[in-house]
Amino acid sequence: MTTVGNGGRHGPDGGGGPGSGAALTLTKKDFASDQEVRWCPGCGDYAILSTFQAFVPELGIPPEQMVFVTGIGCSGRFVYYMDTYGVHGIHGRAPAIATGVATARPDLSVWVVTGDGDALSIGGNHLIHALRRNVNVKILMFNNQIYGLTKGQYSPTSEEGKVTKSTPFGSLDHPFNPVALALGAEASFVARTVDVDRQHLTGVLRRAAAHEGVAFVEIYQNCNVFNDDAFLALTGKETKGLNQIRLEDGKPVTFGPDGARCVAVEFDGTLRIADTADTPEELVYVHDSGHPNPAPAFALANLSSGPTEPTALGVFRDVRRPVYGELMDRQIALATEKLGRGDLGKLLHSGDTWVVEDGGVPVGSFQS
Amino acid sequence: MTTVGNGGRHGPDGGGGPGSGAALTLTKKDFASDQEVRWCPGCGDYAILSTFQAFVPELGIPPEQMVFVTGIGCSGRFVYYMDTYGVHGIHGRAPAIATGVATARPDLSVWVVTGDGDALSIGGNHLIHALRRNVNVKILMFNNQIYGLTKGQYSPTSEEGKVTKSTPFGSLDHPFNPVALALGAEASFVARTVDVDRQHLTGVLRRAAAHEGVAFVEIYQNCNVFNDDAFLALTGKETKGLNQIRLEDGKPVTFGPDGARCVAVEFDGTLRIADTADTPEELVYVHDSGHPNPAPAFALANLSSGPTEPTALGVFRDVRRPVYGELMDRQIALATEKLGRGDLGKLLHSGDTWVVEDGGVPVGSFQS
Amino acid sequence: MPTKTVEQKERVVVRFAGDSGDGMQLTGDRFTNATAVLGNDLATLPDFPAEIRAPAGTLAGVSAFQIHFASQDIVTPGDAPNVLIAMNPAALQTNLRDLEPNGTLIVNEDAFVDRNLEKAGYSTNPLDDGSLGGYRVYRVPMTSITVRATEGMGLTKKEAERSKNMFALGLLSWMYSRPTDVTTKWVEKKFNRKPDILRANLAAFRAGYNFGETTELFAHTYEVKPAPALPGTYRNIAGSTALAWGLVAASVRSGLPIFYSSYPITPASELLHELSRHKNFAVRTLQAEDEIAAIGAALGASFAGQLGVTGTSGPGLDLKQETISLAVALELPLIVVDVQRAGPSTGMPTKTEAADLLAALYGRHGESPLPVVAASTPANCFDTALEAARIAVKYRTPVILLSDTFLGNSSEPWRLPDVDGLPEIDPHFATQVNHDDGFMPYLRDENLARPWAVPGTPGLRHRIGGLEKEDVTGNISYEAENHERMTKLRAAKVAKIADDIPLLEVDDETGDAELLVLGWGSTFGAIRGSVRRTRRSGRKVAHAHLTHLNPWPRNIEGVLRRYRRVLIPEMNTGQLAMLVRARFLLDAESYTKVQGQPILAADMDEQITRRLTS
Amino acid sequence: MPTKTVEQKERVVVRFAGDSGDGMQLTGDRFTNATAVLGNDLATLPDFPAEIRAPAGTLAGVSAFQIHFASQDIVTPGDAPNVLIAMNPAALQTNLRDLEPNGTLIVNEDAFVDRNLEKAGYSTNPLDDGSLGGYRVYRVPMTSITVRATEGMGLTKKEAERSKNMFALGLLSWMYSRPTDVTTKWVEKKFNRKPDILRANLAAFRAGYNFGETTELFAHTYEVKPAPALPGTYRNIAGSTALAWGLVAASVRSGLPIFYSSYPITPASELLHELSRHKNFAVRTLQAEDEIAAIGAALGASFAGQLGVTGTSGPGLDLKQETISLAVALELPLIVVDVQRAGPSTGMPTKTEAADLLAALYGRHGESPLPVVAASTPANCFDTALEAARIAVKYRTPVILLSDTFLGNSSEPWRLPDVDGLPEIDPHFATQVNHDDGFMPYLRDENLARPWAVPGTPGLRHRIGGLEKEDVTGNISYEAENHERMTKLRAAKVAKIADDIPLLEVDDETGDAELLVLGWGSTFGAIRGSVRRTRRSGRKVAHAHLTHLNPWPRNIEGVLRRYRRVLIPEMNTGQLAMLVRARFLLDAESYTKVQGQPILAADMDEQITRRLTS
Ligand SMILES: Cc1ncc(C[n+]2csc(CCOP(=O)(O)OP(=O)(O)O)c2C)c(N)n1
Ligand SMILES: Cc1ncc(C[n+]2csc(CCOP(=O)(O)OP(=O)(O)O)c2C)c(N)n1
Ligand code: SF4
Ligand code: SF4
Ligand SMILES: [Mg+2]
Ligand SMILES: [Mg+2]
Repeated sequence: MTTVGNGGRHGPDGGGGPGSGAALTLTKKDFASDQEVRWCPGCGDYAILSTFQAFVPELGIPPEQMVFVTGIGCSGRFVYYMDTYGVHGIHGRAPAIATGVATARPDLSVWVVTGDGDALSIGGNHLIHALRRNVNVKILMFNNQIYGLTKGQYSPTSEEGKVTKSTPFGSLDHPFNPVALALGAEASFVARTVDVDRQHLTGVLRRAAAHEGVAFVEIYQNCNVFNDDAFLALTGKETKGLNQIRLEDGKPVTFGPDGARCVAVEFDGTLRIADTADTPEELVYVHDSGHPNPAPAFALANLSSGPTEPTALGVFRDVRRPVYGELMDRQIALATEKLGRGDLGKLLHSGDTWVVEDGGVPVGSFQS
Repeated sequence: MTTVGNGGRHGPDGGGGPGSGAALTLTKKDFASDQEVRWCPGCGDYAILSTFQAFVPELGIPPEQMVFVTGIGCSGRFVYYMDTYGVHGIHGRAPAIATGVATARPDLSVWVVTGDGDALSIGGNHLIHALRRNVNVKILMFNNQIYGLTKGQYSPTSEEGKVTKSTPFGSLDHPFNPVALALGAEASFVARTVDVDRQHLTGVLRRAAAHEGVAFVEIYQNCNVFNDDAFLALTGKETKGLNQIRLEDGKPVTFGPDGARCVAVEFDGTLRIADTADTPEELVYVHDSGHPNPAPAFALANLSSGPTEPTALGVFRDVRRPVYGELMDRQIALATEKLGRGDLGKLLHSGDTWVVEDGGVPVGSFQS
Repeated sequence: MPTKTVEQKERVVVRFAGDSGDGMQLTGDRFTNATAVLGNDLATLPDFPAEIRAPAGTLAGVSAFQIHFASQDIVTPGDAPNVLIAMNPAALQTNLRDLEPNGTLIVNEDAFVDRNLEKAGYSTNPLDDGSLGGYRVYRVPMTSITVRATEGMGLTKKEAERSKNMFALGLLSWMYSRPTDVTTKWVEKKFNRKPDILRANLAAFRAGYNFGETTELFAHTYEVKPAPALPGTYRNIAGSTALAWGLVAASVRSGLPIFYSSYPITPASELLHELSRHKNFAVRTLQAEDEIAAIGAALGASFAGQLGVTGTSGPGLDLKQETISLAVALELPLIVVDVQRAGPSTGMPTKTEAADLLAALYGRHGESPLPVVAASTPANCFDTALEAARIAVKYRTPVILLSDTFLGNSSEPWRLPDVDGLPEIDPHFATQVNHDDGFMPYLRDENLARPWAVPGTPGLRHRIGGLEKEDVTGNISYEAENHERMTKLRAAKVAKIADDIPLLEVDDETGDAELLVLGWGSTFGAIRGSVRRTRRSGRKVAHAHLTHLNPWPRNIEGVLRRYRRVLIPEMNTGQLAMLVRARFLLDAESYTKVQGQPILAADMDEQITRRLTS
Repeated sequence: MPTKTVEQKERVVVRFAGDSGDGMQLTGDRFTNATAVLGNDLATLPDFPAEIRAPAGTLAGVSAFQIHFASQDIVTPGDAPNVLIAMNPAALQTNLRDLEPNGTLIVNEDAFVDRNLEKAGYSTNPLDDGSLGGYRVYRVPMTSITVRATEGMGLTKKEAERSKNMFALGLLSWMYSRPTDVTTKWVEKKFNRKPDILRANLAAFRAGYNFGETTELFAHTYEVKPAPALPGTYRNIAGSTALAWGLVAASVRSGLPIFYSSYPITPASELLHELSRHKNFAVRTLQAEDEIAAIGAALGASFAGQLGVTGTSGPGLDLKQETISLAVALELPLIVVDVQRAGPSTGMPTKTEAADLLAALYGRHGESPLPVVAASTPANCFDTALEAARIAVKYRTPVILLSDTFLGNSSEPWRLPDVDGLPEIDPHFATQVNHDDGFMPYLRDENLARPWAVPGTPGLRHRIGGLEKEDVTGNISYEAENHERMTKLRAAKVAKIADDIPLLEVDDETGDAELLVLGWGSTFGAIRGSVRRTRRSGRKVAHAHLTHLNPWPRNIEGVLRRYRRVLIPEMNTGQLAMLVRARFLLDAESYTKVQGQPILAADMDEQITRRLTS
């Protein structure tokens, strides 16, 4: 009926781009496309977009060096609002498409924006493989614990017993803990933050951007239409102080009013929430996102059973591992060094060949 | 060219089956089909099959109550050798098909046999979702760290740098740790064992069978053709004593000659291999597969970086969670109780209807 | 009070259009019920906005509902509306183009304020700038009258305003002489827990009705006489509900529990939503992790002895094809519902199309034949679902059932069938060894169907898979002739279903038609309506409609050859036409419309007229 | 030494058959090279066992290699072998049925012991029970002679026995007067690090040669004269290698790095294996987690400015369709190789078939047109890969390239092309804003292709996706007419490629043929061979072969209508035939063979003869 707008081109003013000079002074405007933003009024996606656009200039990456790849879902619209290169792919496949972009072109800054259904339901396999491969892609998963775009079915992160359009009698599935799943899939960078906390979100994005290799960032995002206030415990004025467990490297993890509560090391191999007063100082867990072993991060991810209880936020894990695209480039360089730059004529003539001379008679000897 | 045999029917002697009487005396023979076993001579799959067939009668389940679902791969042939009901599905989809079988029919004993490629590469998504849902399926993953059936490409569990047909210059991918992945995916039962250790394998199978809900069992399996001796450290006469870390519930985890080495609790949130002599007794990790928190199991899975080093074997985790198929049955029972057994006539007439009488004139009033 | 005259009408098309928040779907629904109870024949079509919740007053947020009602048998929701109710400028902007010339336009004058005009892209107010000259425009201050009518009921202004849709309903009810008690009763029941809202809604409804009666704006009311109808109990039903209920009916008539496993996708999600409400029919619904898992689980359930069903739309059909191919090899009952939408790729998810026919027939690697059926009207979705189940179970085969967005959303009155008269489906499970050498899972019956032996049955243990199977035994076989034999057997089994389906019926009253319109799917209404209409104006035209797209009814060739010309209208670029041409070397013509919109009766009028006058 | 006579032969088909451990593939390879150097034309076909490593001596473990060589242009690996070398009873059991009546059978007598006979299912020794009466049988104790010949070389008996294939090679080399130096040199090079093995192999080879020369068993040797050939450098090449190299060539000729992303599957894995060896051509190979990821990554690479390619076989094609549909919407270059195998479902993974044509053309939801090309001979795989790349890049479109198991495995001599003479492919990246209002990603050129602007290009930032796009701007659009326009534009772009491909050539020497055989894919050799042969015996038959399955060459209709009858042979149930019938309403006849085996020239002889005598 109507041209919904969105997508395609960027207008003539966005056209020039800042070029790729050394001393870039980029602003939020350089990254905002001319497309009208079309989420439901009040959706948490607005906050994330705005924070992202405000943050991204500091990276000093020219917008034409950036590629966004998104899947299908409300979150997938993100791509149309960033005035960079972008692919709005199909449902669940953004990590796969982005793997191609990032592996073909290690010079690009590649971002995936995805939803809890897109990333963890239909796209679960691509996600875990992108993580283990350590592809140089930053994956932002907007977790609203619901299917927004298809109007309100439960998602793989919805709590058990959830009543939705597809589960009028309550859902039966035990949800994923996305941070735990990512850690189980060998992710080298895993973080969690919330849509409305601009500062925390910015901090996490900054760390993710700086990380070499794959970064998985779970962003709790409020879907005010189909799953309003799912994260109230972490965002509500009164509750957030009680429930946000902020992870900061090198610091003992305490939280709550006056740091009255803490994360304690147990001798059974777990981390547990405890009263700081009752916990010997050496048993208060000191955060180290760079720990080579993913076990502490995993334990932090399992402190509670969901965002309605005290929940760890911040960078769980941030370790250096070889980056897939770079490895591939290196392999190509090495092979080229060893074998010489590919010569098609030589390739065709490699191995056993024979020559037929003008008379149509074979010369009868092989050239190998 | 030839009828390869296998598959289809079971012969007339297998025909009767043992019936489903109360006092079953089943033997290995009751579960062995008449099909010639066709793995490469020396393949670890033989040992697993033989151990399984020897073990399974003790469950007292009539063979016609058992269903095997397999994917594509050498491991997939397993289904043809068990004289039960069976589906040889397509590559990677066995957990999905088995989810249907087990959810439709909670009375059946449903087993999936899969390979490292089948389960973790193409089938990764179905695997992690079957695990989180806690579908009542026992998943045996034969991990030979290679693609056998397609003749030797690397798999998602192959070590980095692996030279195979598809990676003549060495693979670039960081492998999965299947136990860690399963734990990250909320599995309620996770275990690891080896093909050639009949007793250990039997013990793990017994625990898996007893577990209510999904069980994920990684079985290290030697592919003597394309990846021989990948697990020598754990199976070799001289080396296995040094490298097998046997997990036993309620016991401090020590291993090596005279238990000289142990698994120690660290204050940084990890478990670590240490010398028993240097480790205070209270810091020697005591195994508890029933721990509600998956963190200790995950830490055990990350003690080392692969089966060439000391590696934990046994049941990592075994906790009770509601079983998907049972939940669904219960929901049906509840709905039926509340709404009454579905009556099609009533359904069709529910809501707004109107009646047209013989003259073709509507009666003009709704029945709701 | 001036006396109003009553004018008789044969058919009317009314469209309610407003903001998503204006409750147009509900208004349409209620008007529909009042119309149904009056005995008019009718058909309806909602038009939802593509956005989840677009900002109020924007073009993207417009929601509309169209109803076509008549004193005669009708078959479509209508083409150009005769009456358009526009609750705001955006609704006017997006819907006006469809209104018939000189049609009736009723606007909520209160909403035509600057802010709304701007959002709708108007630089001047169309109510004032003369641009609506071609219509009969009625400006009604709906919001303010509603607010006044509900004063003193303890509502905030916003709450009060929200009842303006009931005002519109009241007005239209008056205008078309709809009974009021149906609506009144419904409001009372619906809001019995919220007395304030109840009172406000009733007041607004009455205000609208009375406004029509009292104001001098409207000179007359209309009456549309009841349509002749067969005696029976009727309800109004949408295609998606009918399809879901058809599956439930198949379960009841076969004794097989439905196992519906699906991944949400517009417009197929409705089936999951509807079926998940019927757990007391032992319907198992599983929201799978993706489409591949969804069909995998359904197939597993079929192996386990239930009726596996999976539903999706185009992109999901692509993903399911590999498993459908497995089902073809396993020869197990399975129903795959494809509610088609506009493609390729994500396309236009909320728009209709019928371009998956070739994918349904040929979208799998190898030779992988299966039966395909397509529903033709909302109520027919019920029958077609039953028919798909009958074929799937009897022939042990996956069946693809095609519906589309238009069919799924639109609705029509349905004379409720007698449950006991519905076809019975015998699952005919194997319980006995069928051969001297033991159980042979691929020993076929007279229909070429193989035995369905479910786990738990003693003596019939067997293994089946996707590798080629030896005829009869089901053992794996790489033998050349066996492969050819099995390939032919699979095809023959599907082809043989032609013996077991109704012959193709032709609507050709006089028997002397020159042009046959051959349709399939949701074009039924448009074709039937147009054929009848153009016939009345002398065109020699007939209509036949395919429910079975594979195999075709035995008499199809005879039917086609009886006519000088054959026209095949499709919401694709000519897929059925290609098949007909290939099979019969018959120069079937194609009329195609790929606009994400249904083919209209008017489109067909033009196609038919052009062909029969030129 | 008795003097042996030399007999001239025009063509010979030899098949080596033995246990997988017997080295038959290597033997065949070496014999092929010696044959090539002699100047015979040739074609070869290996036949691998389905099992990875079946127990020694079993039927499942038999491995065979067939070579057809001649003094004339030949086109297939041959039908019935004239000579069968059977290294053990299992090899005899599985291959004898193919040997021509009165054909030459050379057996390794030593292997015909009880245990082996039993494994092969013989209850009596066929060498003794008279069952081989219809053949010329030569019993040669290959194992024991080999062991004797290598005595004293420090080898274990087992090691020594392993050289018996070289004995067989030597014997056949003598028999068909093949040069020995080629083989000798190869052995020397291959085993230069293992002198023991080197010596043993040479000794066995010589023993075989001398055995032929000295024993009275064989009365004469054969000579097959060199075939006339165009001057140039030749090599023997298998279809899979040629296809991979064609992609490398496309990279070289376009300057676009190849990004080959694939998931292993028989028989397409060979492409991944081969391409992964050419990293020094900047070929990126990615073994993805599944087929969907594979094509996703390839498409991502294309967006990023490389030449994305993905390869698979039937089951994988099904899985890729949804992403192919996205590529159709994105209008990006992409090559999808489908090495077809026997289906449906897992089917017979090691057997050939060509039944994915309709899936390639129509296997996606919605209207999703794309070009399809098919290779016809092993060497032609090179050209077809280049052609696929040319079309993909020039028209910004996914292209499906069809090959099959038979093509991939068989090989033929290939006159190496001059690299500089290969078609150049200009990626023609967009670098400039193309419109006054900014960059328009869907503003088309004269070929209807859209600009390819790769990330990193300043000023051309844009976003594209799978939702329907507005013409020119690429913005999302749900507008009805736009959708129809875009649907037509996508189709028109593909259809227009017909202007840019060679006309269909007909092999019709005299121009008076009555029957045209229209083929596609790997049937080329069988058709061409048979048409020439049957023509020589007076049949009026012509041959045309389609490389471009979509769009077809412009002249196809004219070509088809020129003949009284058109026969379309296919390794499916008549897929191309259906398309031809639909398009031209032309009564094309179908010959189909769905046995997992190639169509043979003999099959074609029968089909042609039957049609031209009856
Ligand atoms: C193959 C396929 N299956 C299903 C869909 C329908 N679909 C689109 S988005 C979506 C889920 C969206 O949920 P989520 O990823 O959580 O995103 P949100 O809308 O909540 O941001 C689904 C099921 C589709 N577009 N394609
Ligand atoms: C859709 C699809 N893709 C690919 C294949 C080819 N394939 C068959 S088995 C297999 C991998 C087998 O590896 P694994 O699961 O480790 O089993 P193994 O053979 O090692 O036991 C592959 C890639 C297939 N059959 N189907
Ligand atoms: S449906 Fe939910 S997630 Fe989607 S735009 Fe609306 S509020 Fe946001
Ligand atoms: S290829 Fe490896 S895994 Fe497969 S049967 Fe042979 S030895 Fe076993
Ligand atoms: Mg979501
Ligand atoms: Mg494996």
